[in-house]
Amino acid sequence: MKSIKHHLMFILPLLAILLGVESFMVFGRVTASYGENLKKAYTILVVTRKPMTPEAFRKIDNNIDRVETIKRRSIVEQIAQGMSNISTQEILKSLPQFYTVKLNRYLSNAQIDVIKQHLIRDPNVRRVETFGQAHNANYNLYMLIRAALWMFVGFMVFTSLFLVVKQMEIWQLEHRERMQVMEILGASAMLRSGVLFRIALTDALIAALTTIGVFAFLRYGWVARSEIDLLMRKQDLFFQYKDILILLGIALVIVLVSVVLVSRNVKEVRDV
Amino acid sequence: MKSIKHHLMFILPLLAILLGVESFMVFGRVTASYGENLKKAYTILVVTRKPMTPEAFRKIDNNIDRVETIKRRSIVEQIAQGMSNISTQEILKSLPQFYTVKLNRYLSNAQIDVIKQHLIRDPNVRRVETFGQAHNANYNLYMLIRAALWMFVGFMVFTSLFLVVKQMEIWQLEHRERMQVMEILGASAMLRSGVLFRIALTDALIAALTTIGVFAFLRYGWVARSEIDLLMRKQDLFFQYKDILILLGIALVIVLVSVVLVSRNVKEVRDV
Amino acid sequence: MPNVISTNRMTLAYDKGEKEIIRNATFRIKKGEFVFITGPSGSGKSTLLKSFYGQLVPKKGDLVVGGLDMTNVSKKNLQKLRTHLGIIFQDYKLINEWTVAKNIVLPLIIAGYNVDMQQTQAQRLLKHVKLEGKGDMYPLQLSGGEQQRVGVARALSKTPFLILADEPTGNLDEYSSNVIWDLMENACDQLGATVVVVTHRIPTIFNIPYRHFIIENGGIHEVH
Amino acid sequence: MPNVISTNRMTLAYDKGEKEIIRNATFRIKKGEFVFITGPSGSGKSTLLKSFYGQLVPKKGDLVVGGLDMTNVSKKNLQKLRTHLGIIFQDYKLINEWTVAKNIVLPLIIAGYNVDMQQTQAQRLLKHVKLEGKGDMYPLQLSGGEQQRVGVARALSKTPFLILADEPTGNLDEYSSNVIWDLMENACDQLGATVVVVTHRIPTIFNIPYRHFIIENGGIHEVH
Ligand SMILES: Nc1ncnc2c1ncn2[C@@H]1O[C@H](COP(=O)(O)OP(=O)(O)OP(=O)(O)O)[C@@H](O)[C@H]1O
Ligand SMILES: Nc1ncnc2c1ncn2[C@@H]1O[C@H](COP(=O)(O)OP(=O)(O)OP(=O)(O)O)[C@@H](O)[C@H]1O
Ligand SMILES: [Mg+2]
Ligand SMILES: [Mg+2]
Repeated sequence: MKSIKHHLMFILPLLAILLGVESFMVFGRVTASYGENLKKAYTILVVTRKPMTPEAFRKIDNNIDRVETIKRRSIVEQIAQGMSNISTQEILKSLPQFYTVKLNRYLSNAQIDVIKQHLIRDPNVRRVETFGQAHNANYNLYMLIRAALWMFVGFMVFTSLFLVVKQMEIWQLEHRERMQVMEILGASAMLRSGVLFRIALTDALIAALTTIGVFAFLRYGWVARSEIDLLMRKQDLFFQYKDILILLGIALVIVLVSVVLVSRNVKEVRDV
Repeated sequence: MKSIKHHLMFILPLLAILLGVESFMVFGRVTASYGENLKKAYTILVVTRKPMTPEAFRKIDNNIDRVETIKRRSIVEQIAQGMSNISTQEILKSLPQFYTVKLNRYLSNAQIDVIKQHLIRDPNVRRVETFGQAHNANYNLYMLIRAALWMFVGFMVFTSLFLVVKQMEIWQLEHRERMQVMEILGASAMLRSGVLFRIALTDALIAALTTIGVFAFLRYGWVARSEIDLLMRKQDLFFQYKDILILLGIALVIVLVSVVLVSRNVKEVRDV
Repeated sequence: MPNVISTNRMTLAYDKGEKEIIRNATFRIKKGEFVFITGPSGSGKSTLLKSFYGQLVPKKGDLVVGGLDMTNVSKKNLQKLRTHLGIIFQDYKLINEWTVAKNIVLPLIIAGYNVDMQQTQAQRLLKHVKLEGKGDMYPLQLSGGEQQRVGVARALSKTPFLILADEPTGNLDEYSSNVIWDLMENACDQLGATVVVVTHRIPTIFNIPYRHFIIENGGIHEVH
Repeated sequence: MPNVISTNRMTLAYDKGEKEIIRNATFRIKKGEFVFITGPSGSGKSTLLKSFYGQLVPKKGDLVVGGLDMTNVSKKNLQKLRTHLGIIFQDYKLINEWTVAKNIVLPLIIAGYNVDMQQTQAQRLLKHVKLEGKGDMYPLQLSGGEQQRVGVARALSKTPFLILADEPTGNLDEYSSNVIWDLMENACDQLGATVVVVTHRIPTIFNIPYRHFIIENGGIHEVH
């Protein structure tokens, strides 16, 4: 009973750390993938007097990626339908050229305004539409998510560090007497902290495996049934095999550092 | 020196908890405010044969909030400019009615589709445009933020709990001897844990004030200079006066519970 | 003289072992008496003292200490009783994070005496147990015998009505032992305290009358 | 016979205090000798033993124990030396979370003996110090004298070449004390160990020759 409690007391904080790490990785991947989507979805509408080539656009601003010509015929036909006495052809002739322009990076509103100015300065360009409102909201949200992510990381690092420090303090207090007695009777450092190493290693393994289990379940169970389409489309972001190595690695490093520090610290107390 | 270290060892985890709590509150407020913005910004475009009143729309679906008529004249004038032989009036007559419809809640794509179906079933409605693409991305992002928020809360609660438990374990180990001796010599529970109470209360105060300071700085310093317009517009979300009470309250509760538990636990060890 | 301690067919045992350490003990110790308790190692001398200060509740029989029925005493009363006892523990039970001086005046701290009185009393007691100048050291910086004397000084710091001493001279040389015995004699003779001392060696020179109990095989009998 | 311990003008002091506990001590202890050390409380007896097992490095002078120069010994050699010592501490230094039996065989655990040998040896030693049947208890469930005997048993468990005993009978009655003295005599006489014992009371009946050092005011002199 008491030994189970002891194990839990170390497994749970380790779990907290590892769950935090994995959450962070998942969250990072999802945000990155979302940023990619936003970039792809964003377009600037440009109206020009005469037809223009994509190269001509790119020369105006090098953030411009792809340029597509909007088929004007279908728009015009709709309008023409309602008016009996004009032909589609006639309207088409008087209409300017429409282009949708895609960017190669995800930019802030201010940066997009710069591009807009560049485009407008060209004498051939009649009008530039940047969908500022919608874009701005998206961009803000994106930045907010990233800010939250970093806040989360900061908090995680902070608390994790403390959990480890606390666990070390506890070990030190609990094992000080034993370690001092063993040292004075000639036990090697390895033997003195042997118990700690054993407890710590098994606990690290248990914590890492549990975390892996939780996220594997999230990926194959929860995400698949979740309502959030973005997540459903990006299941693979949720758990990747390389995460197993990262988590095991982190758990081991934490454990080894803790145990070594504890046994060194205890040793320094000379007068028992 | 040693006493400063001792204080820090309790102040820092408390700080972690309080920073977490405040971050959570701020994050929650910002998300809520963002959801509000999204709701306000989202519109459905409806094209009808004959003019319709807002009440008529609301009868079709009760998620509909406000309805605005789009001024068609300016659109038509632009087209007419390019065509010499038709008058604006003529086009206007043949054009249908355009309305932008606002919703009273922020809904998922599927839910919006239902509204669209409701609208289309009306014989007067010719066409309904829902801007699914852009909306879907926004909605997903919103849901993602909320999921992240809950993950964050979960992690925070988990680690905070552990930090407190760890601190209690440490106190118990450090003060067990002293408390047992004092009990056996007839000291009251209050006197035995008096030191702990004093340490804990000052530390709680320091931690709470630091957290308040950090967020007050964020609000008046960092946010004001940040690039994230959403945050700049919503500075007041970042730190509110009621937070001071909440943070102080949480710090005190944690501290009191810890100390009481420690002194109770130590007391239970009978045979010293 | 009234009884300070009186037992009636008292049996003592620890929770988990069924073994009865003390069986059916019946005796009385009157106010102002000096009692030596001897017996082999592990016979139950410390256990008997534990029952006197309420650390161990008798399994059977009666035990009254300072007018309190120890088989059924409230927490509050037990606390109050303990503040009037002077206990010297076999393992000293000093608080290692506190200075020697602070350890000595712990009973005064518990009783709420002011700092001035604490300091005066600390200096006086340090002199009594021949530890002048060691008040600012910590227990772990003292020798075994010095720690033991700190324990003695603490027990005497608030002129208790009942002194319970468990081997107070176990780690002391003859000179230091005699210093302690003098203090005990004085506490009993001059200050009127009742004194119960567990020891393996009754001092050869002892200047006041005393009683002598022997614990053996769970029984207590008095040597006359 | 070779020297097991030899000092030359050795001075001992603790880090922080400038006070020199032992000054300019020069003496030799040969293999197989039995040495009693006495002296007032706080005179430096435990401190002297600490220097023998490398817990305190001499401030000045030389100290050689078992062929090792203790003023300049490597960690590895010190560790090795300690596994061949049998130390009985004044405050026992038992591991309270371990059973009595496990405490007794700690030196065997450190030396890597197998569990069978540990158990056999534990039973044998428990019998020697009259603690049969208490192997599964924990130190805090024992009486003071019983704990002390556990400390003695631990020191004897790996037949050390040098036994350093700090008041091994301080908490024991006469009968138990004699049991311990017999064990010590036997270790020296039969097993050829060198024995250094700090005590406040040299046993009245002692069957083998011994030397007697007295520590007083920082000096060590031998009584002839
Ligand atoms: N906490 C405990 N739990 C169980 N048994 C205990 C406990 N404390 C003591 N005992 C047992 O009670 C018996 C008497 O112990 P006690 O400490 O009273 O002996 P003592 O007469 O004081 O001996 P000594 O002279 O060695 O101090 C011992 O056999 C011991 O094993
Ligand atoms: N860790 C320490 N730091 C500073 N001073 C110490 C320390 N340990 C012991 N001393 C001092 O050294 C002196 C000698 O202590 P030591 O323990 O050697 O005495 P001792 O002869 O064993 O006495 P006793 O018979 O009481 O055990 C004491 O005055 C003590 O205050
Ligand atoms: Mg005892
Ligand atoms: Mg000593």
